[in-house]
Amino acid sequence: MSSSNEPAVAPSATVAEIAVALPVASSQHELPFAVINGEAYNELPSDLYIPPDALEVILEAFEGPLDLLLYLIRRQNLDILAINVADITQQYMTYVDMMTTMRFELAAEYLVMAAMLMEIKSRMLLPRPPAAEEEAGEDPRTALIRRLQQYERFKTAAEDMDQLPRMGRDLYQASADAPDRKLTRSLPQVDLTELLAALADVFKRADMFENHQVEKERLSTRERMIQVLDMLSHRQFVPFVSLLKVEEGRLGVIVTFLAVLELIKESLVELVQNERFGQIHIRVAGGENQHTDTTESAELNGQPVELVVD
Amino acid sequence: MYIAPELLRRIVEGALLAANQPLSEDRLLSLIDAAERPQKSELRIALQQIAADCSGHGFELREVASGWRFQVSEDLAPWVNRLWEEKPQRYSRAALETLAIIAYRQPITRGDIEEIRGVAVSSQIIRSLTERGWTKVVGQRDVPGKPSLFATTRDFLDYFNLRSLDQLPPLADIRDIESVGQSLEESGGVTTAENTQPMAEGLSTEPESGVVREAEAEVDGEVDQAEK
Amino acid sequence: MYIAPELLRRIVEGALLAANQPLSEDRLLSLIDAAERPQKSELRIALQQIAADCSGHGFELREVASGWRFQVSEDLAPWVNRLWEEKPQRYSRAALETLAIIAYRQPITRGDIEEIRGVAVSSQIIRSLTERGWTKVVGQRDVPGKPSLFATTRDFLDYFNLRSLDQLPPLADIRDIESVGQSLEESGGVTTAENTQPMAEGLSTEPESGVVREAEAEVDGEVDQAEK
Repeated sequence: MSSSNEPAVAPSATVAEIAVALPVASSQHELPFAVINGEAYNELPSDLYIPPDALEVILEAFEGPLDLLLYLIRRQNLDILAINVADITQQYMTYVDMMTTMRFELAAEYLVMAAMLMEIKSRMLLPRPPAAEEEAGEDPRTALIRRLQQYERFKTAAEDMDQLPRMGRDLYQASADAPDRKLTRSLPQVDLTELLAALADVFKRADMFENHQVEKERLSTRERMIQVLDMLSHRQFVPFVSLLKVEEGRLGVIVTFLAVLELIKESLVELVQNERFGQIHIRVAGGENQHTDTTESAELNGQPVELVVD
Repeated sequence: MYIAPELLRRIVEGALLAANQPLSEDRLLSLIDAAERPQKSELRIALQQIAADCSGHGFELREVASGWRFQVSEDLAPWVNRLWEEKPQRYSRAALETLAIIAYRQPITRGDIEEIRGVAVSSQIIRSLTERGWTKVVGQRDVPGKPSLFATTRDFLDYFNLRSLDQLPPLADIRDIESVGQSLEESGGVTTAENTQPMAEGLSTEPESGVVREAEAEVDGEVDQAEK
Repeated sequence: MYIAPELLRRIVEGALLAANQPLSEDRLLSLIDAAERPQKSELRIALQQIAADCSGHGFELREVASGWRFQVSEDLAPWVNRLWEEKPQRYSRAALETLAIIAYRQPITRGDIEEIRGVAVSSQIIRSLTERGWTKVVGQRDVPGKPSLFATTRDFLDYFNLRSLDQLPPLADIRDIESVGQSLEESGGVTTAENTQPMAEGLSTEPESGVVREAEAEVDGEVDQAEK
């Protein structure tokens, strides 16, 4: 074959050139496989190298038999409604043959379409009695046209959709840093009953381990203990009598006294007396490590001597 | 008692920018204490004003299916795109066609899609559209095999910058099959593919031709069907 | 030759809003073709103008360590943060137990609490109660290690609407949880912050009217709901 002497043609041919060249003839007769430099080929030259990938690309460019048919119709600048079934069938078959020749794994749909085209073609060639025509119902060609039209409108819709501005390609969500969430974090809400239930649970649990006797607490004493500690946290020495408030009456004095006793018992405070029958001062326990401080302030208060009463 | 209009505008702006996703009008209103919460009409006025304020800026306010969002203006894409190394994802024709068929013909089964496309639809395509959050199964058709019915999602509309399905480009019309005989005589009749482009353009400006109106009617019918 | 100032402003706005992270000035300039790329000084002018344009809006332009970014104005946090409003958090059982033990046994060390509860008390719990302003350190016990002594605060009393710790139900009653509700009723309804106000008012004005009783019933209802 002469073409074998023109190595430049096929190997260097671009995919597009092959695609255009392949179905070029619309002759009713033997359809050449390809026309290269005006020369028609009816079969693949045995020594012609078309990279299999290239052909696959061409064939994969078609989204099925309807797409291929549409392509063939458009190539002839024809309206779908004006297709010449015989022509199109022939061209279609050329493609299908080519796919087979290339051992391209042919989707079954292509063969179904081929059969349908053949059927339409044969029906149009064979004259039928008018009665039979009525029974036949819809013209198979009409059905094919309808499918082609249907497919084409969605094919176009897909193309249109691809043109729509799209997030991440043409548009971006505009965002800015949100305010610090800590600014408005809502705090847990607690109901007093919840708190008491939690405490009751603790007791229940504790009861399981030990037969602990929980005495009736004097909360007022506890509270007074905290008040005393609070007072001491600001000053080193506080005169004991200053804790006793006349307006609280006898009960208040007792509560304070009990609170101080309890604090002493728990080694939280110490009583300090600088001389016999002198004023009793109270201070936070463990003042030794703040000894200098304590002494200084004591000196400032005019109580240089300290006596620890346990 | 209503919140001051200026504060309302600022809250809406702040919320839309902080949210990083569209917010519905109800959601926006829910940010304001019931005692001060304005009417929806006041919110709309605020939104209009915000939209107007965007003019001349690099962003705009847009209503899409799931609400309002600020978005970067489309004409800035050439520059803004350089922020990212990767090119935005492209979708295969098969995927786009499948998506388009679902969008215009929902709810629809895979079999229906295959019928229209003339080829099998790979599960891979269906899966990736679903994973992307663009399509979802909305039920089963009551026929043997109970095939799943697919529909598009709100995210799909958001992604394509649409408020509702009827904002999709109109489907080309199908000419009456009865005219086939006639058309056979005519040569080089106007093809459907050729007239779709002007249609899309026509919609964005003024639908003046009869063709466009036909197309719109067609689409409305389709979408109505889809919504049922 | 430089890009037009208005376009530059729009590109910067668009890029900063799209980027979702701060962008440095170099990065911003890199978005523009070298041929049109302005001087940094021009970019700064653009940034200044953008910042100025933000005034009165719900967002502002800020320069942070890694560059420029838009951020939602902080004064809008009360509204904008509702976008993420979580269900009000709840304190863990361990936290409630710890708080209750501190309330009844103050001043108390962490070790004491652990002994009563039979399990370790995490620092996290102590910290959160202190941050909440309900507990405080009132001293150290004079034993090796000088453990902190915890007590409840005035805020704690205020929150639970107690005048003093005396108003807490006696421990003995709490041992029998069934009686808790009762003892609360006896002590004059010292339950939650919400319910005492109306009650107190009702009582101080018309202690005998049916209105008061209605109010009480309603309050009880609220408390029940809150408990669920």
